[in-house]
Amino acid sequence: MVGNKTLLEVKGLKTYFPLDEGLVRAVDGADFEIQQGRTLGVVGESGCGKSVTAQSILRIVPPPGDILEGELLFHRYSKEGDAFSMADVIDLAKLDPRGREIRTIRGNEIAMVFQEPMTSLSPVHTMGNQITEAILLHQETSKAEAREKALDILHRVGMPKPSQTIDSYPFELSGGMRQRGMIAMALSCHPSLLIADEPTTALDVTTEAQILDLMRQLQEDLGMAIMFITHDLGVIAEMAETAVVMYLGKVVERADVDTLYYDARHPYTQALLRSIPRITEDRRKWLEAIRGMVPDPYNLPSGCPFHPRCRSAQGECREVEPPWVEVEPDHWARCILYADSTTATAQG
Amino acid sequence: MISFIARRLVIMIPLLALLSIVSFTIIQLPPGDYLTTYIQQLEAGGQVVDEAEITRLRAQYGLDQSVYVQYLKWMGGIFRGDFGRSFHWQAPVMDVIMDRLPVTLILSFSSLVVVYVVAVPIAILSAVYQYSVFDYFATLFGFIGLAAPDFLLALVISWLFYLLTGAMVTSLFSLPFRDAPWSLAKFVDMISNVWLPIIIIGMAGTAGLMRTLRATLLDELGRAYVTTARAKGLSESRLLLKYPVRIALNPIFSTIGWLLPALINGGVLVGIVLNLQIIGPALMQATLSQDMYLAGSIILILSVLTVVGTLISDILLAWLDPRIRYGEAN
Amino acid sequence: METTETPTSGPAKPESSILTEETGEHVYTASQWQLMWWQFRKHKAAMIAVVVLGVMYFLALMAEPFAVYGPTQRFPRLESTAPTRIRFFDETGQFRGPFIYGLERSIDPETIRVTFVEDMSKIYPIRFFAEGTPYKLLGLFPMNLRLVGTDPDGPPIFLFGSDRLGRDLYSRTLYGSRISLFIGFGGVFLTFFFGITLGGIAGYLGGTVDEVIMRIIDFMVSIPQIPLWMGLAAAVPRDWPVIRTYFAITIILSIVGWGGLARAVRGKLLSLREEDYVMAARVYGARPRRLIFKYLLPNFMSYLLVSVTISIPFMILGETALSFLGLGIQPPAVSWGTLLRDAQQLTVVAQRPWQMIPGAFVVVAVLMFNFIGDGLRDAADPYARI
Amino acid sequence: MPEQKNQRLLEVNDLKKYFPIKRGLLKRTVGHVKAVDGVSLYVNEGETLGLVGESGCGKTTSGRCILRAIEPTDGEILFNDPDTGWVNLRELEQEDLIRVRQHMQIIFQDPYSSLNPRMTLLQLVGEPLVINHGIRGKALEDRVAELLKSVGLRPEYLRRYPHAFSGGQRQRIGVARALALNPRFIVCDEPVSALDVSVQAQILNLLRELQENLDLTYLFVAHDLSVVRHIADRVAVMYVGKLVEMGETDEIYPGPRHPYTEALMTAVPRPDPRASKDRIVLEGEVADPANPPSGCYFHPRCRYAEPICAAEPPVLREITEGHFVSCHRAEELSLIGVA
Repeated sequence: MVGNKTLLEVKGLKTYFPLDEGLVRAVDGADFEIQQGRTLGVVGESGCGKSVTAQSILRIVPPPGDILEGELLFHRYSKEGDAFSMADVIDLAKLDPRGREIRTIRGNEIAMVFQEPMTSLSPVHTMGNQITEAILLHQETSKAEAREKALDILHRVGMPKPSQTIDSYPFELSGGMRQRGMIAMALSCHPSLLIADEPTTALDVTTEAQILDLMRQLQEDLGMAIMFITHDLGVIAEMAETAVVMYLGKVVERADVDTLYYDARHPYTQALLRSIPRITEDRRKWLEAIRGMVPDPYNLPSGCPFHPRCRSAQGECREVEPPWVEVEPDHWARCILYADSTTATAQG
Repeated sequence: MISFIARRLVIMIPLLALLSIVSFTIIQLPPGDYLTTYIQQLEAGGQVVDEAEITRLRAQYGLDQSVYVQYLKWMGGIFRGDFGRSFHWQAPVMDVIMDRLPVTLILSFSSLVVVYVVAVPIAILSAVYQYSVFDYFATLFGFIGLAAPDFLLALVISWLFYLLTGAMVTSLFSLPFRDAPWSLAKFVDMISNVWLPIIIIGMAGTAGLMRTLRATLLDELGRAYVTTARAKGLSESRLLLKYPVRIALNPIFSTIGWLLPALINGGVLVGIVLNLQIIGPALMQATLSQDMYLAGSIILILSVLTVVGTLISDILLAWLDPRIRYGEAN
Repeated sequence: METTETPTSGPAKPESSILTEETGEHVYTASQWQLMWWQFRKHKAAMIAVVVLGVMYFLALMAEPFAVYGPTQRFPRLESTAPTRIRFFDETGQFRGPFIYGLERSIDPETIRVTFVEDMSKIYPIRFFAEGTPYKLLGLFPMNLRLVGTDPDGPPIFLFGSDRLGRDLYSRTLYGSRISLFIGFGGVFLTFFFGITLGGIAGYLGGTVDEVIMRIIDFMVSIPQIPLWMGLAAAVPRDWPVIRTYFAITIILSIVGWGGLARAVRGKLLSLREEDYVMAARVYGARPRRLIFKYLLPNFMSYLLVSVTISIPFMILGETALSFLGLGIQPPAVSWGTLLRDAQQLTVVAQRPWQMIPGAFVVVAVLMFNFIGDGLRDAADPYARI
Repeated sequence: MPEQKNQRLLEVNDLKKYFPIKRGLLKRTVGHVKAVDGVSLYVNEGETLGLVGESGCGKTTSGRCILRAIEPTDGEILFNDPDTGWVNLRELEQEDLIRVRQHMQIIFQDPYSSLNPRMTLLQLVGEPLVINHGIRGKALEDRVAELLKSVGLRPEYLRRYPHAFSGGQRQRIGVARALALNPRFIVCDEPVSALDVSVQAQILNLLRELQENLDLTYLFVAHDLSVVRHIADRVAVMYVGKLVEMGETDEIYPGPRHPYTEALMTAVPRPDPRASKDRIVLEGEVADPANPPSGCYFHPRCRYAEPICAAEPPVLREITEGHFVSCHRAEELSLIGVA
């Protein structure tokens, strides 16, 4: 049963990197929810903090980065007959990143698929070895059983000739096959949440289509929720039900996908949608480019970080941190334009 | 893989022939021959040298023949298992070498073990706790180990040992055993003396290995596949050993073949300082006194070991790293 | 299953980069060498090493005024003297400025060993830049000022003790640093000449030439190094003048090194050749000569600089080892290696431990070069981390 | 040269680039990677030809071979030199090549590798002028400043090194350098693929603006079909070293005639949640260019394949005016495109 049950709530997440050169606020205010069995898209340009958000959830933020503030409420359900009932809620942000508790969640309840399947897989271990590792770690099975399970999941992800590829090394496989292997590895313990960090960015468009199809299919079969991180607005439109847009560490807008693409409120989302070339569009139409460039992470603009590039910027934007406003039911934006909105709340 | 090894073996044949010529040439480089050196020594000692005697010796050793003939005769002998006679020791070359081989091997092998046992754990800890006090000291130790010539280390350590205990390590054997034939008692005596040379020879190697391994490991620790493994829920220690350490160790294990010549040749300088009865100092002495068949044979054996060692390394590397294995196999 | 936890070792902390740390026009218009210098400056050990080596090379060049005696000056009846103790207070505890006591030679009737005892009744003050034996500064200017000295009638000052012929080890160490410290440059120069030329030709031309050069290098590498060295060094006639021996040793030292460098140069060239900006230059008409000198070599220099700093200590160690074995520099010329030759036997060292002091100079010099190499390696590619 | 070519600027016939595969110690050649395997195309003056395909299909190699930035194995590269008329680049000696190539330049994908980090902007952009025209001093500075202005960079940046600039700005420097010699023809090799979404549009607009103002002709190599649709007048599609389809953009996007083009077009995820999700998902993997299948290289993945496709390699033929397809069944199939 897939219902409107919250699986993960991210509230006011802040993950900072205190580097010698200064403090990098990689994630500086992220608020969103992931529903059980649904797909949340996270979209943004490089350096916007979307990957660090994912790493924060799994508590694998590379040092010296650390979560400073915020809650990551992970809801666990137990299955009774056909219905799920809430078992407990755990705040991932409070766990010891090296402790046993987070490790029983990693790879088991929350799994992750990375962008570059070549570098993200160990070059000197076979696919089978790397897949069974997670199974053996989280489930009480024998090695033979784990291998059976790995074969089964490889079959499920459409890996050609699984009984052969299970003993192959990653470099012997094509990019698409490696990514299938990566997905098999992530799904081997039937996680309730799959975080996919740009899983198709390194792939060619026809392979990307295969992988996107596969992920949709697997979601239908296995019922896991997906947090899909990408910079490609096209992929989000296809894969996600709801989406958040990030810019310089902040979630600037959150809505269901249809609303986001047809009724975006934040000037950045609007500008982004106007600036991308579309395959269906009339040739030779001029694009509306966003002026300027993404600022240096050590030297962020004051106030709203988007203000130097924003067409609707007002004097205040330079000083005032924009509020996180619910502009419509279930449609949030972080912009001063909506500050007087009656539903405004003061978060972040 | 088999064809790869076969090809390598075929190429080794002309290479070894060339190496034998080079070995022979190296010994011929110093002007004169063993007898001229010998005569000089005698004359320096005030002795009169009989011309006829010299001519006789020259003919006896075959030194009156041309270099090419000498080389061919020597090579011919080698194919029959005869490496020639040592002038200095007045014995077949093989006997001189075999006499020293056991000690040499024990010494080299144990110091190698010391190197690995010490360097690998230190490097791992040093990389994992990068910038810690431990890392700082390990790095300093590594730098000094690299900077100090091994003979100097040998001197300083044995001097300190002397200051502390009053005992002087000047040989692998206590006096009664120096010239005695091999026996259990002699072996036991050697064991009690051999540890200091082992530590000294090992220390120089430790520093180098530690620095390389630490650098590779730091590289590997930052790789994406480590994050992947962590995201699976592996504990840090298991993750560390299964992935980065395994991969960082590959190049090190695979170069074990290169150590083959070092097993024979290791510790020349330490050997001289500590007066060890191993092959290295014998080679040095043979080169200086132009004891040509002894020196030539040792150099030739070393060359062969180098070539064979390289081959073993390549095979090991292919065996340890599937990327290379399959790259060749296709 | 649980074992003790090791700390997280995620992606290494991004190395600090001056490009992000400092901003402003001076950074934007900074050339490669400036960027390298800014980065290098942050490596404390390397900066200390620069100062230490600077002092060492200065002392080597200026050995005469800083040495107390000439390199071969002997003090008969003062053989194997321990380092002289410099005192400031006399027996009564009264401050007298730096001075030394007189030296009394006596023979132990039992062991028949010569011992030296301080003669407390005679006090000789130490004078700085006192007149000593005459010399020519830098081989040009006749002078006779020495760093320290006593009155002509006083005993000699042996800061590091004297050797078995009664020569001052401190002065000899200073003179010896000339050969030991500078031999690196000659060797490195030759190594680089062969390495860059042959590696460059192989890498730039490619094809058959490349194949042939690479095979030669492969062969060179399979010749056992130490015997090759020993054989070559033994071939150098003992009676050659110092200068000629010096160059011979230099050549021998560089014979072993060039192959590795040539390989590295070739590899680096091959990868640089693939850079898009080199292709762009060819497309807009840059001819081979310009490509090599304006595009390839400059991008190569920092890399070469690192190689130089890490090959010099190799040369220093090589000279020391060869001379130690008696195969390198021959007496009466002095180098750290020949000085250490006197300390070859443990029995000697047990009596005159101060003979190991030149070894400390070797270690320090090599250590400092390694520190600089380390710092340069970090700074060599200031563009890598942008 | 034939008259109908008078509006053409470039014509490539049967271009081939084979990379030898060497194995073993003796480096024997055991086969060839046919990166470009008989590509024929033309570019008209003032237009943009988009060259698209997936990674490894040979599009970048083709672009570089056309400039002889890498040496082609075989084929004809005819260029209409404004000074001397048609020349075959393949037959030129070095000095002639350098002269002709002043009219042909290149912009790269990687904004980092494409700029020499040891040169200031003045040197970077000025080099082509120094080499070819010997311009120096104030004249050079003025000209470089002017070029920088034309790509939207401040002329005060002359003394800066590339490390002072972001990816998008670096790409502008690359464009300024390509423009220095007033070329007629520029190979744009994935010029926006390495850039962030919000910067992509700036560079695309800049390229179009320059084309209009300076009457430039582009060969635009890219894998992003949305970008190509936006910028190209005509498109050429490559698969495993061969051209499978070429024609007007407005014709090919809505009505592809080659099954591979169809799959490629429909596979692109569209930034529109309401868009139709009709798409052809290809089975299997791209063929290995060292060991391609028989007949039509695409046939093992093609859902319209018939026995002839495995037996005989199709030839590129003109099925309607200016529309070239290399498919046995081009006329009979009705394929989906993107409208």
